[in-house]
Amino acid sequence: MDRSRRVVLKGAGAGGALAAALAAGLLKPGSALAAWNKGAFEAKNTADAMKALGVTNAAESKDIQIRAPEIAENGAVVPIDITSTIPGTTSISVFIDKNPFPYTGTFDVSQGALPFVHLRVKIGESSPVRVVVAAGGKYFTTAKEVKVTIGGCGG
Amino acid sequence: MTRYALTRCAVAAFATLAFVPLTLAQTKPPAAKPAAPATAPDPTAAEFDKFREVLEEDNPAELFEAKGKELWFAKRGPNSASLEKCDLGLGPGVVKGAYVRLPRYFADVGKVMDVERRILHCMVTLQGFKMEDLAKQPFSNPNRTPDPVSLVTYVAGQSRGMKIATPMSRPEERETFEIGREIFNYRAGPYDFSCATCHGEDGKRIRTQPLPNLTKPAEAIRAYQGWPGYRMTGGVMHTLQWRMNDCFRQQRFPAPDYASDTITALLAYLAVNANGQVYKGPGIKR
Amino acid sequence: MADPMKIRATLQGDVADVRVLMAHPMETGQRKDASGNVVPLHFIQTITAQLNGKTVFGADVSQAVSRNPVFAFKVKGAKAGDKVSITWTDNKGEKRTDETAIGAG
Amino acid sequence: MGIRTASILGAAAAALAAAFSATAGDPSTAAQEMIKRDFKPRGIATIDRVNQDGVQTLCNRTHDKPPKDIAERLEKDQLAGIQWPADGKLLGDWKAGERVAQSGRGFTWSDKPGVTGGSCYNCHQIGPNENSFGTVGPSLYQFGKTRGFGADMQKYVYGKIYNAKAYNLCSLMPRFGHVGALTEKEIRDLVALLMDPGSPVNK
Repeated sequence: MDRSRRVVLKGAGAGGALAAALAAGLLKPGSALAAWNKGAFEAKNTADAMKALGVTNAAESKDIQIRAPEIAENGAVVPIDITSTIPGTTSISVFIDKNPFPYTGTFDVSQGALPFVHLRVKIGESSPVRVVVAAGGKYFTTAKEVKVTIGGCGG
Repeated sequence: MTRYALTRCAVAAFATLAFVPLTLAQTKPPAAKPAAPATAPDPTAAEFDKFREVLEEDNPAELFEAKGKELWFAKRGPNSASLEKCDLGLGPGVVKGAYVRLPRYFADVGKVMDVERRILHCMVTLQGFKMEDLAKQPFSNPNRTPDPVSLVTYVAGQSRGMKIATPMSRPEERETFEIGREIFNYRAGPYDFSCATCHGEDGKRIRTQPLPNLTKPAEAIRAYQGWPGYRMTGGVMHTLQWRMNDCFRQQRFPAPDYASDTITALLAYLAVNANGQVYKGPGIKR
Repeated sequence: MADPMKIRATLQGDVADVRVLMAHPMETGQRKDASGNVVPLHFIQTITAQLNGKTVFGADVSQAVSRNPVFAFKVKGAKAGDKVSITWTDNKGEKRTDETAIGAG
Repeated sequence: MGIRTASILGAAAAALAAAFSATAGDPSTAAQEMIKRDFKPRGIATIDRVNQDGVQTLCNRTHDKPPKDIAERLEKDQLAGIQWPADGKLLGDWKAGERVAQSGRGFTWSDKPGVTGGSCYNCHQIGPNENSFGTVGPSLYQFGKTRGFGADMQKYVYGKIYNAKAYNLCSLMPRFGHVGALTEKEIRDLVALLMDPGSPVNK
């Protein structure tokens, strides 16, 4: 399998990305294979997760659309659509602030996919869903609050 | 909302999240006036409805349909036979359209059977499985999906988009329906609950969960096409046998036997009430 | 072995709309089973998608993705009959690849 | 039903079929016989729960529209069975009442004995901070404020929670005191939740 395409937050140009990735420990020198970013995934808050991923100075952007329920029918399955209209979008990352491990994943759209992803996630308590988009060497961000409620007894 | 006192259902829901099972969200207080009458649009339900479509478009129930199809055609059991000769009412091996014509009377056993019961019958008679074994742990849990559950999901999926046409032409079918109606309205137990207590009126809900009025076609279909259903709580596939069983638990009744006459009668009542409506399941449920 | 994925790929213009259902428990490592034992962490970590053998989409994800995961993405420059293949790998090293041909939109 | 089975099946299936065809008479009798046959005790849910008491029988038979005179007699009978607090105090602690109102536990076969809540939010809107409430029963938000804080109203609320059937024979609401689901203290706390001027319900 082709693992050379590793998912990293491709924020900078090729050289810059590599440097940033190295700095953040995303890529181990001497290895073409970057690991699934354990540090970021095990971070207990969004800020630490972003630090582990090398995300800095993410600017608030209106050009990222998050479609998610305001009140989720069930926190075990919350459907989320993310679309970026920022030119040159290379990756989309998702953080659920109030989850014990907020960093939920990164989607690499730099190799022929459109800047869109649909996923379904667990949200343990009402929380902002934060999205970070990497595009043209910069980071952009927006968030949407999702509420989780008590439901009935089984539908 | 409080941390300490959840409904049992909520506890079950959050246990599957397994992150912070006992921490619940802060919710917005309602407007400072009494609740709107039940006929007014319910903003929570409206928000759920908006995302129902999204959830239904990619429903993990399809994974169980695929599994059920594989099981249907596989040579299994002591007799090493497939279920291809199973007669679901439209002749041996006819699966398409069978689900929307069940429960029905089967002359070979002299009784009315619902889909799960008929599949069990085929697994016993064709494949040589033992009913005692099949009835031992009949319901899904996060670690195990019983084969009949996947098979029911497959069979139901083969009637997707068809009109419910539960037969009522035989006296046995009419009597089963009538007994089902009686059981639906049978109030007993410490809380005086019957099925009708929660499912006999329009526009009601328990907590945030809508309660379809099962006595009316347009509402009965909402319940009927939800099952077999992929339940987001726990991420498991359940059939109507489970749904009826768990309703009786919440009714504070003792436990009904799996694949019993009581459940068949209730399902006949429910299916006949949904007659004429288009079946869009298998469903996805909270 | 893990059960097969269910992949649907339909065409809109030259963009393939790819939707995938995966059979996976996505255990958070915090759920307890009926006998009170903690069910160990078990979840998909990486996903890659290829169009006619070329990688076009990838993801690294956590256990916060719902049980029996659902993902959708869109791929440019596709045509009817092209092969879409998707691979997931989980934290136990288990792996599964399934493939489908893009249907007309 | 009168179906004779030319049974070709195993003993279990044949027995089921025979049982099904053995029922005679009206659907109501047939339904009761079927229920008695098919339900089994489980956990704390004993088998006697499928039997109807007088109130249940009358409401089932008349589809919740009992003749007025009989209903009044039975309501009076239910009212006489209410045990009022000996010290006459009906108003407890609304904070404890909120906890009782939230809990939906109790009496199912998966519940432990003695752990029972009021399940109030399952059917009623009550406090302003709980958005996840049912609508089977009327909203109780601002109950005291709109219905009055007087002693008679307190007594009505206590009695209604203790035995709703004493006021409306075929009410959908359980008889929480009558069946021992809630204790005197718990009912008092619920009365406070609805009737204490300091309760958020009345803010």
